[in-house]
Amino acid sequence: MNIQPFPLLEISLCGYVIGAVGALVFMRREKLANVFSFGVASLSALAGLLAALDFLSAGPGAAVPKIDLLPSSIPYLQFTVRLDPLGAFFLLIVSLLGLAISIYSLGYARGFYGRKNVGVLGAFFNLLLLATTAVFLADNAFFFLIAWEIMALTAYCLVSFEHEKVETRNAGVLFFIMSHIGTGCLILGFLLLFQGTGKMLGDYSPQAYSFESFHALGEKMSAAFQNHTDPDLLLRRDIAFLLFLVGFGVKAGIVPLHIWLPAAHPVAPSNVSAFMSGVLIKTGIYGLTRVLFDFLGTPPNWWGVTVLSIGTISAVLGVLYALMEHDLKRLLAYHSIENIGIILMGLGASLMFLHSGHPVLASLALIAGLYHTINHAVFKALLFLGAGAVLHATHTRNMEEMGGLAKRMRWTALFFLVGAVAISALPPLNGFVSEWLTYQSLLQGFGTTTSLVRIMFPISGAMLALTGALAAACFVKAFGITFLAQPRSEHAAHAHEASFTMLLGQGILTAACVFLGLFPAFLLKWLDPVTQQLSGQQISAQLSAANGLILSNTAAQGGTVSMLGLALLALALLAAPLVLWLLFATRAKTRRGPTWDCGLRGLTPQMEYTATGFSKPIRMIFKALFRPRREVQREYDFSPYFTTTLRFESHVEEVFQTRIYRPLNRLVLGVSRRLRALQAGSIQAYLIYIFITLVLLLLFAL
Amino acid sequence: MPLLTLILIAPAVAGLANLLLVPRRVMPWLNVVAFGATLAFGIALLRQVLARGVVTEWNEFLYADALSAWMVLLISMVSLGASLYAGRYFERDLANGVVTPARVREFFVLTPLFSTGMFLVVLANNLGVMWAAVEATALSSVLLVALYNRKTSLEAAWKYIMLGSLGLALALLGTVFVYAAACKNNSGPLPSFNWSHLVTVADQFDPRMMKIAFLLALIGYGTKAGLAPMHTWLPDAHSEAPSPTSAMLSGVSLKVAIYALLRFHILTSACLGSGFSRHLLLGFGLASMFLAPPFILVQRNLKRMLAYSSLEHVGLICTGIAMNTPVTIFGALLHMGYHALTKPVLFFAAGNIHQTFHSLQYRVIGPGVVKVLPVTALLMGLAAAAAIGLPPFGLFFSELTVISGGIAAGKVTVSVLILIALIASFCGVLQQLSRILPGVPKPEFADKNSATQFDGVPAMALLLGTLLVFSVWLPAPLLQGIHQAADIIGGKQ
Amino acid sequence: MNFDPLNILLQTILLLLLAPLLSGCIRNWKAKLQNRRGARLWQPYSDLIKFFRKDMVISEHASWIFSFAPYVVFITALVAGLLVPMVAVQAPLSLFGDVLALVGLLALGRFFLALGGLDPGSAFGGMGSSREMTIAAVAEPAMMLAIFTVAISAGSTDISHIVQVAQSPTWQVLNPTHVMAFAALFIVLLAETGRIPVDNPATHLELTMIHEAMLLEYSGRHLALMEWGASIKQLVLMTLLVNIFFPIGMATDATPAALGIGALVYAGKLILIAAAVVVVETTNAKLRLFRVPDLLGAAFVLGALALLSTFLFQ
Amino acid sequence: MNPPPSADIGPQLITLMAALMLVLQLLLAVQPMLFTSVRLYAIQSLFLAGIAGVVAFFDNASHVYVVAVLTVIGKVIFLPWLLNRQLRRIKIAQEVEPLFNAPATIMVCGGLTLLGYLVARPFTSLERLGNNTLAIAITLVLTGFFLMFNRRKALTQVLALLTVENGVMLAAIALTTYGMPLVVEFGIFFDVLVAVMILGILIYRIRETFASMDTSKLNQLKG
Repeated sequence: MNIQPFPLLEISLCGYVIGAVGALVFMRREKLANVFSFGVASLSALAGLLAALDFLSAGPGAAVPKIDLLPSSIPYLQFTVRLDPLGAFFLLIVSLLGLAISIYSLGYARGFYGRKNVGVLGAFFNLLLLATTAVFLADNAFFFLIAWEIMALTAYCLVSFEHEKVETRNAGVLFFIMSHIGTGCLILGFLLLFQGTGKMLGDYSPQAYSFESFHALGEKMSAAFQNHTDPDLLLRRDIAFLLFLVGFGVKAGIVPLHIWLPAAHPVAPSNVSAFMSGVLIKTGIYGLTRVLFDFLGTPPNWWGVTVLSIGTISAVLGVLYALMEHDLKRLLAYHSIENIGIILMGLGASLMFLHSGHPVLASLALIAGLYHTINHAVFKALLFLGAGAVLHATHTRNMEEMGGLAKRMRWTALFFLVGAVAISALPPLNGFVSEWLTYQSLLQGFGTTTSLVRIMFPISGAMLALTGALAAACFVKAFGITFLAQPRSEHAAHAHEASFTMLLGQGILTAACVFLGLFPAFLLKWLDPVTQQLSGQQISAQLSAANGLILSNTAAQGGTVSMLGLALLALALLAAPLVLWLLFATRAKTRRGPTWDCGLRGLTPQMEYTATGFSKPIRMIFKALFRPRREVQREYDFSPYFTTTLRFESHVEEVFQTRIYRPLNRLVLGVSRRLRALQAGSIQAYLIYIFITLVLLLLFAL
Repeated sequence: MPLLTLILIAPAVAGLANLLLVPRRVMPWLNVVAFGATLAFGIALLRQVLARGVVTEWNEFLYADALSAWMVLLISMVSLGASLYAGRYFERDLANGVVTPARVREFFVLTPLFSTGMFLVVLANNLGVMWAAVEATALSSVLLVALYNRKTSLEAAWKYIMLGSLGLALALLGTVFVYAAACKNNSGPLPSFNWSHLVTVADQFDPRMMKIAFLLALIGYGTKAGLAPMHTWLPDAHSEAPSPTSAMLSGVSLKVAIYALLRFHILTSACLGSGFSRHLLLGFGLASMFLAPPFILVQRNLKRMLAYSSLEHVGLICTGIAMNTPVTIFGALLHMGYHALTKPVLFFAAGNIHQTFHSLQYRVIGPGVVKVLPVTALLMGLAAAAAIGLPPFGLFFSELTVISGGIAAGKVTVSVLILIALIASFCGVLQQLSRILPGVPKPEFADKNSATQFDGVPAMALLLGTLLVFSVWLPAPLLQGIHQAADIIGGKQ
Repeated sequence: MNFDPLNILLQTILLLLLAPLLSGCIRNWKAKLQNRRGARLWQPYSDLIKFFRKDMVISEHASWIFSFAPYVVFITALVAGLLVPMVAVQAPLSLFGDVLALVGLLALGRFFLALGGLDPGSAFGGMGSSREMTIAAVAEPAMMLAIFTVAISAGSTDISHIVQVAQSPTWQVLNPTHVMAFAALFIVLLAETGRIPVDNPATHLELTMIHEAMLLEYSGRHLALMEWGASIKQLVLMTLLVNIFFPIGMATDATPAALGIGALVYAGKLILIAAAVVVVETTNAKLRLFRVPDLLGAAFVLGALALLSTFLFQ
Repeated sequence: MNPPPSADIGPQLITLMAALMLVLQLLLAVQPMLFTSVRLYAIQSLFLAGIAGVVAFFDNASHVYVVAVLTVIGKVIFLPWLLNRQLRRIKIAQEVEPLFNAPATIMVCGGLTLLGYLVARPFTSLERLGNNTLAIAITLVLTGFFLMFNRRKALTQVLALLTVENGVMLAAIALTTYGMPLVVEFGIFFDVLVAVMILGILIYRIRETFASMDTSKLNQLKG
């Protein structure tokens, strides 16, 4: 494959535009709009995918193409697009998911025929893809912010696509407000850098906003950091770090800035939630990586520690809250928080290694983070698509009303199972690979320093283990309650398999999960340019032994693992049960019978274990965090022993919601209401305001 | 070709014609034609200004530099949109029986006069005449505010005229002080009270008097420009006036007042050389920016909310100018333009909503405007996105330009404050509009759709389209013009 | 690190054969300790064969997962077994997976076990799965901490390598780090293999079951595979425990003599650890479900202390 | 310039009349009868015209006569007539209870006068005609302003506004030799006239709709 990336890239960008416009043009004819917009979207995504692969497979040191999309008349602003390794890697993610999700949407959007305008959906979807791609390719902070805001805007419109529900509207607003506050922090952060570059270059030209000059500034700052000169610059750097952490953290959904995420993802159409959870929140990761590794220079230690701890906390809390959910999509949304946490663990560790001067380890940790980024993108999108198919079939998000779908939606069940195994970080799928890398980097981290902070590594490792185990529990619940046993409602009983395109979309992602799990070497190779760019190392060779079949730790004899080998071996070992069967069981017959019902007259769905019940032990163990409330109302006729109706309610408290955000909101509104009294309506008062101003100014002028 | 004269005459003629002979159906079109003409003249004027620096007529009684040309363009554009919108708007009002034909004629007579006044403000050379013109705009617009003759509209008009003319009295005193400061050291009558003359000799003025003068002008014209805390008339007038008038008030009349203030600002900083006027502007600008968001957040009336958002933007413009670097001033002027193109659209949409739902209260309107008036809701959404500063609309660029310029000039605190205020108002407007635009309409409105859903669309589309085009691409002469204007304000001429 | 099919075959057979015996021993000794005669040592073998011979009843509510789970459980346990060195220092498959992979494989087995418990739609199965996953969730971090301690002091996650390092003279067995890590891992072992005080393998009351509750619907060869997988898992964990912390006498080369000694020593070590388990089981009562986390919490603390002490004693 | 022989009389006259203007202003501030207020305003304007005349005479600046004449026609004759007509139409003679009662009003006005002098002090050297004219002018502006929010009746507020106007004119005359350019004077003059007419219209409409002229009833628009 020897095609230049840029024609392809332009094709894909233009494609998105065409798709959006076409969707609006054909708005009135929904079938056409659907096929056109999502068809074009998938083709453009394919082009983007090829471009990214082409660039990454060219290896490190490939020329970094760069063009201006539009002329600009605003000072400082340039619409420059650049394809550098990091950008290309994320371009790979967005295009891969864009492809799968667009194909899926071809079938999914049919569900909106007659209810909603598919054209609008398609148009905004294309725009979202375009904006996200632009975010990954922008080479000028001003342009980056524009793309960033357009992305937020389109995402807002897509989240509130089904705006008839109040829940949806509020979720959309919450998302947009949070995201905008984040953007504010980003603007400030970039402005700080901009000031620095301006000083450095001597003039405030558009150049001062370009990413190269930021990079140059970063080197200057590292120099200052090493020689302990220019404290002012370093202070500004620290402030910038915090601003970026908050700004990108909001988008990535780190605890405690995550509250928009479980609100917005469930209410959006499932293909959109898939994209948001798969790619949109990754833009936060992209930003952090870009800024921390490319712009800000050698980090002080506390950055890494902060990021690592935030990651750990987010991971644990995310999965804990996920366990408490029985709304399928909310559950998945909380898992996004968890996985973002895991990614941040990798990045944080990498920062600490950069600080202590272990570039190889830093690259290892970075690779772990980025690998988990693409993994999470793939399997979380897969899961959301599966949830969408289920939603499509049962018209409910409440797991308690599902069940028995594995028989009715065989393929969806299979795909969802793969996703569940992957996200629970179980071998032989991709989730395990990236977490293995994370573990390895954390373990080796212990030796890199003698300071007390190194205890962070194993502790967060243990927390990672906790997270993994809880995630497994959560997905046993999610898959088991949703797909297994008897249907718990009419809808579930009459569920039907999803359409072909929807299955195809999920199939692609499933294949990706398996591929990334069994053949990590390819991705590691493609990550070489990225690590080369960000930490100056290429370690794919050290990481993969036996020409890529075996994944090995960078240290000598540090431990190796081979998903492919284990998988093959497992297949081979199937011989054992076979032999035993031949030996003893050839004459054993199999019949189907009812489940043991303790002698009652047959089991009813009411007797099954519920999602809430499933997570009860964990709720009890962590009750300090959840503060579960339960209300039991029983009505009885003559004696409490003969209850006629029993109503049971149990709630779990979202600490940050109730302890931070609600009070804050109340405060702001209260203050505003007080201020409202200024505009009391009496002209006398208004005159007095002016009078006082006049008098004060006159006195001030004397 | 006496451009300036034509610019002044065209609307005046239209107004008189409307007063005397024209049948009602024709009146709006007459205005449209007139303002189309002024727009054309304005463009021509811009070319001349770029060619010759300044254009003067009637031996320097009329005077136009890049700044004036820019303002002329804005005024014509907004007035054009307003007249385009007003036709159908008042037909529906007449149908609803909320106005009498006489009042409608009053509107179509006063509006051109209003604009004429504004044109005179930006074209007059003599500061006294400029003052008189500002007063004229106030007087012509107050009757427009009172047009509906409801209790509330009369109240609004009363507050507007009282505060307005009081402020203008102070502004007049300020003008007098300038005059005095000017003829401090040359005995005998001043050769001329023309700005073009004053600005050349400003450095010989009496500084103490200039200070007082600027203070008075600041409060005076600031009242007209709706700077906090003199802004109190603004939400009332904007919410009670007929929507086209609200559009013009918020779209240009505020900025014309700022223009007048700027002329004083230039003189003062030329005279004092210190940051005296800048600091005051900065203070008032920031005050306005921070006063607006809370009111937006707990607002219950659509048009009042829009008015407060105008307060926010006026504050930003002042702050940008006060930061006094070429870039910030450029950004502020750009912001002036973009805001002038955006706000009217919102007010037009509000007008449609008002006429369909017969109220501006959120709780009466309820959710689901998009189902009742799809087109209006769509355009309003776009305009709102622009107004709260989202790309690809220009206000995002201008705001970011102002802030970046501020940072570049090392004014970090101010830039941060601006950003915070902008975010706050963003949250407010978003939260408020999401209460009415999306969703399912109340049953009593559910059937109300489609009959009038395309009314006012041409006007909105015109302004919004212009905004979008100029957001992504500013034609070179315009760009150069704005830069020149920025230099004038920055005192580089 | 060579890849030798023979090794694999041998160890597979060893695992398959040894596992039932081990659980037989434990049962038998327990009975003895409680003054019962108890079943014969090789009772498990005949159980397994019986199960294989029997017909199967599969719940009509169950889906393909139900029949798929037993194979996964069995195979994962087996593969995991191939990752740990038993008699010889060099585990046959250490190249394919380290201790993390081992944990992962066991988790995979548990995952499907729990799904299998949920599939027939009986409340007992669900209850069992829920409890199993909960306990695993609490046990896993403790286990990881303990393993990390060893892995860090050995500088590798490769089990064979750990064992080699552990054999080197510089490694002191009674170093507090290792003692605490061992204690932690032992507690986890009890939890993972469903032993008193965490779970009672011999209970007949569904409400107190954990592991058995999930198997309630299984019969015939599926049940056999499940039981067998469980006992293999138990063998693997015990082996891991003893060989990491007491690597004495393990064969470093493939000479018959070394292997013989290795085998003997290994048997001895297994007997000891099994005895320990038996003692614990007979001297303790089963804990309430919500007391279990406290026990595992203690394990976690031990693990953490172990880490801190490596930190202190370096 | 070389002042004419009787230059010292002119300033004295001016100062005197200015002082009288201030006195009238204070009277205006305290007394409640509306007709009287209008009359007081008329007299005040008359003094203003007088000052203009004096300036014109002593500085033999012919065009300031025009100003004087305009003032007489407009502010002494026309506006009072207009206001009286309004009053007769509305048929209310008395101002309701003001924000500050009479003594407080006097106190405040005193303070404002002080402020006026403070502001004007630096410029005493600049004004050629009478020493305190500027101070008085500023005081007029301030007190007029104060009067505006001290009273509630729409018409009194208009009157107050007009006195502010007078103050401004006085300042114009006092500060600037020969007053402002004629064109400006004209502009200002006609603006004031139009303003008052429009105010008249508004007051009329308000009375029609509210059946009252009490502006404190105009408080529907809040927030």
